[in-house]
Amino acid sequence: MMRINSKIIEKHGLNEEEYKNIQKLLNRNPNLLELGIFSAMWNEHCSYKSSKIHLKKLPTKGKQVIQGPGENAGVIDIGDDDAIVFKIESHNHPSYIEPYQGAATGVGGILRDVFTMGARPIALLNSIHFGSPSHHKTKSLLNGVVSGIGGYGNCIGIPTVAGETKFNATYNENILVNAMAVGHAKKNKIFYSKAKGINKSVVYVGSKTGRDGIHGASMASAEFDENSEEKKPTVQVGDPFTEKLLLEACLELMRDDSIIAIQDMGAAGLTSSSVEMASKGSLGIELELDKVPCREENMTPYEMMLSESQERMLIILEDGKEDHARKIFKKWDLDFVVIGKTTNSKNITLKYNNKIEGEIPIEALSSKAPIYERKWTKKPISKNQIDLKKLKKIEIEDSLIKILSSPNHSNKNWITNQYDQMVMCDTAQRSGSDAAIIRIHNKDKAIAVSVDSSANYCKSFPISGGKQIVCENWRNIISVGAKPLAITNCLNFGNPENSQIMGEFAECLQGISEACKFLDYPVVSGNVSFYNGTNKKNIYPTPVIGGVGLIQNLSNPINHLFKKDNSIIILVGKTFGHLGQSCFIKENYSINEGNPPEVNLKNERENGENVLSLIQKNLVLSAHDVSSGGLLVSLSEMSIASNLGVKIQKPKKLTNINEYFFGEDQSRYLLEISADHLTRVEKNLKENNIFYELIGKTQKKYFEIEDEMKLDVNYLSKINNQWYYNY
Amino acid sequence: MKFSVTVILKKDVLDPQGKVVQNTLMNLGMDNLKSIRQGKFFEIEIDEKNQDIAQQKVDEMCKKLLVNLIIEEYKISKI
Amino acid sequence: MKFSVTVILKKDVLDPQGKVVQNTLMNLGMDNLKSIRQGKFFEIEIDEKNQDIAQQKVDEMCKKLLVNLIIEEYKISKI
Amino acid sequence: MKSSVIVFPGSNCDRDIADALVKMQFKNQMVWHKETNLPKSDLIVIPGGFSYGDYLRSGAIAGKSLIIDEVIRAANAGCLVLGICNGFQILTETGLLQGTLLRNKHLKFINKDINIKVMNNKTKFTSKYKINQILKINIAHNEGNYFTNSKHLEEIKKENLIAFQYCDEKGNINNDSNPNGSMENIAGIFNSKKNILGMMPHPERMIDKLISNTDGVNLFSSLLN
Ligand SMILES: Nc1ncnc2c1ncn2[C@@H]1O[C@H](COP(=O)(O)OP(=O)(O)O)[C@@H](O)[C@H]1O
Ligand SMILES: [Mg+2]
Repeated sequence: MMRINSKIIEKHGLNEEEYKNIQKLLNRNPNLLELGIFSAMWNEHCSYKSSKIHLKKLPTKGKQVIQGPGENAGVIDIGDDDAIVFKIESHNHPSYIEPYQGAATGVGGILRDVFTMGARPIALLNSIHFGSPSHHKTKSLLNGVVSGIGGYGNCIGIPTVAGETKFNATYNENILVNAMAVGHAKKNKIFYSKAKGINKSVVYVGSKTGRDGIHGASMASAEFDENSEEKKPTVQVGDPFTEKLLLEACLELMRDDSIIAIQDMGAAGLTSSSVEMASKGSLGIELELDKVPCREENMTPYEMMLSESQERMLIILEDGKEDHARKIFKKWDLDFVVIGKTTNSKNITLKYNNKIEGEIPIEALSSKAPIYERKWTKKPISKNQIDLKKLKKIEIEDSLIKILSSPNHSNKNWITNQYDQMVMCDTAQRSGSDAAIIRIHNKDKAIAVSVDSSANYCKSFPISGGKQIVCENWRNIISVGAKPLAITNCLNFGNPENSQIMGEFAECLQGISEACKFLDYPVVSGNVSFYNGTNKKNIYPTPVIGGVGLIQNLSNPINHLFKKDNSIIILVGKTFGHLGQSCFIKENYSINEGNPPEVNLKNERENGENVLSLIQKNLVLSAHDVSSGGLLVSLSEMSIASNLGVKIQKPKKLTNINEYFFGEDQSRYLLEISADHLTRVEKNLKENNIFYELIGKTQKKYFEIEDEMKLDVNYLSKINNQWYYNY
Repeated sequence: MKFSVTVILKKDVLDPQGKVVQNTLMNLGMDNLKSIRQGKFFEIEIDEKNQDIAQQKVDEMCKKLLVNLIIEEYKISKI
Repeated sequence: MKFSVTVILKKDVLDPQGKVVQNTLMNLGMDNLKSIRQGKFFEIEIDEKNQDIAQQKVDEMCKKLLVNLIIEEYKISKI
Repeated sequence: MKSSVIVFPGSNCDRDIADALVKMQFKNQMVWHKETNLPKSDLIVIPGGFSYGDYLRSGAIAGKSLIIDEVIRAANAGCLVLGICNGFQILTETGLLQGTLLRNKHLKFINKDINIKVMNNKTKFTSKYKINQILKINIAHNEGNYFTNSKHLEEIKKENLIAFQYCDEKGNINNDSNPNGSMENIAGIFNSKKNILGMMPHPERMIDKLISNTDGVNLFSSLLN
């Protein structure tokens, strides 16, 4: 047997102290298989060792919450017997290596998290961040990721309905690919991963196990195993067709009461799935590895336990249900093998050819895994104030065109046209609006979904940034007439061992937490991705928020398309003209300093609730939140989408017109109101002390600011649509 | 000068295509089929008299576009 | 016994893939590229000692499934 | 009117089409691909999706499934058969319809609402539409680029077997209004007896105003006639 030395330990991503800890927990030296298992369970991805203490601060409870963080996905109540199951997850590093497969398997993985819980997936979303468009890798990464996301979702037949796509040089060496899945389940038919009972069959279903994604670990074995060819980690390839079979087979088995616990094999495959189920049930588990269906010859227990082959699940069955379950998986042409049983030993016991190859107390891998309170530093408030007078003057029209034609603000149709958005026939609002709307099948109600992030804001002042993304997400949900219910979050950060990065993490979380608490918008699931970046160059902190809201009655879905000319345009919320970290400043002057806009949570809540109530009373023709780019960009998005123009008055009081039209003050909405509803709308807003302005009217053909600019909407549209085609 | 290029997934990389095709052929009664792997094939004609240079050009095309070196391997032959 | 099968679109069938690949390669500066056609490649292993029978089996696979005879043509070689 | 929807393991528009049929008052049944008996039906629908992952050629493997022999038999006996998207691809693989569907000209999956023109309304599938009526219908495919040999093309033109052609909002049929490179902008064709229709656009996605529009409704109501 191979001896464990410091080199092997290091290759397994464990430090000396952690190794000593392992020896103590085992009361002996681990063998290579055991070391591999520790390395998988104790790494950041599975153990959350750097983030755990901070994550505890997030609000996770609420009337609407059925299951918060800790399971495969979060579950919320949407009334009647319906529940929504959702989660977001990152697949950043694999996507940088192989964009198509990395993104595809990211989608596959998050889908499994959702259907493991008994939900039929009904929508997919994604948040993708790339380096500067001029970076030599960006174009092929972009194309690969987009077709990978589409390739998987289209084939399995779940609509990809919303997302965000951003470009920033901070991601040159480390792109972000976050995928979110949303499913629908019956409230009393949710499945969990907690094992119960002794001597129950542990069943392996799905694809066969290959040598996919066995990381640093296998390199170690290559070096020390003299008769082995060099074994590099193998890229995981997604197989959406098999996932479709697995999805249908699992949902079929879930119709009755055969399943005690179920867990998908995600990162650290068989290891984490078996340990997690046992750990939650305070049980032991015994696996006979010779029974694991393998794709390659001569796979070792080590490889089987650490393989990250896709499209696999582990199920613990009630007594006597094996044949019934086997029949279902056979119908769908999937492997089904009883590979072990639950025990009362509280150990994970791994046998191969009747010999025990490894045995570890479950506790050592779960509750006794390391937790770190890493050092972190606060981010100071920037003292730099932007003085517009000192900057080169720029025409408002030129700024608008510059922003609308920029990669970040250009229309993303060329992406969303590659995603099947309509399959399942419940997509009432496709990509392009603030949030997508998905009807609950055969019902009148619907959910709204959106993902959002603002890395620039989070970088410059993480607390404000954290608050802002939650609020922006909440606004997007409200803008389509839905009541925001809960969020999931994907926390993409740099190296947590760096105290500044850890500070960004802690402070972003503080902001997220404050906003979620104030808005009663709890976090029900999420994912942390650290170590994004290379050679001491970390990415901007990029937490991504995925929100879900409820539309009780979908008789009159609303979006950001102007509906007719001559309606009144109302701007809800106060405009101060905050340009720090704005798109205006970045696109025109490439200035990176300055603070992001601050959010007043009280205004946020009141403005949002009032807008929602106006929408619910059918007083609003169209709605759009004001976000990146400010008022003028939001207005032009409404115009472009509907091919209707506007006539806007210049601000009466504010000193600088650029501040007024491009400022990124928060908590604002644009509403299109029919003239005959105006009195009612104004009365409603006044009664509730909501600040608003009447800023102009819709008109045919021209996008116009009185005495300042007048452009043909077709021209704006062309400007907004051309970036990718010229790229 | 004409070349053929065959591209195939590296060993150990999952081949979902080959898998489905293999099952189907088995179901169609081809029971002595041991294994089938699916890949890509290119027939390339190039305006270049010197075989070395031509082959080098083809190799460049493979590396730049035709082959995904992370998961595939390829073979060039003159035809 | 191992065979390779190459499948390619017949000459008179539009080859959208080949066309895009060709344009892309041209844009990448491969200007002496005269033509490129993309097809499929299969590596088939079969449990059969007699080469004639084996080859016949492979041919049957092609006709039954691997090749769409209306638009594609194929070639089998022993490897 | 009795309909059967054939379900392959990777079909993913099977539920959508079944819902549409039921909504339109068909008596519908789902038929699993491993069945060898087809229930008596007036209409057989092969739905969209990725029947077997479609890694080899779209529809190739489905064309070899057990139930397909029954579908062919029924079709030859005059039963109405509708293939949508992947269903169209499967029909060409089985030979029930001629020609084939190649990769889209830009090699990208396309999902969007496009316009098609009704080219023949004297069939059981299209009688409720007006001739030259322009419909807005969703497409979602990777391989919808219809190709056939010139002899067959002449034939379908002469015999009026082109069901739909891609066009723009005003009805112009040209390169700009061709989303995938199909010959003659063909979006759907009939067999010579006109009891089989294969089409790339998804009529089942266009039967509900809340979700899209109702341009697909008349295809189903034509069939009910
Ligand atoms: N990768 C993507 N996948 C799906 N939809 C996307 C993607 N990128 C952008 N979109 C869509 O484009 C629209 C504009 O995005 P964005 O500007 O981020 O919206 P917002 O500011 O309202 O959050 C949204 O409807 C979004 O869903
Ligand atoms: Mg928005």
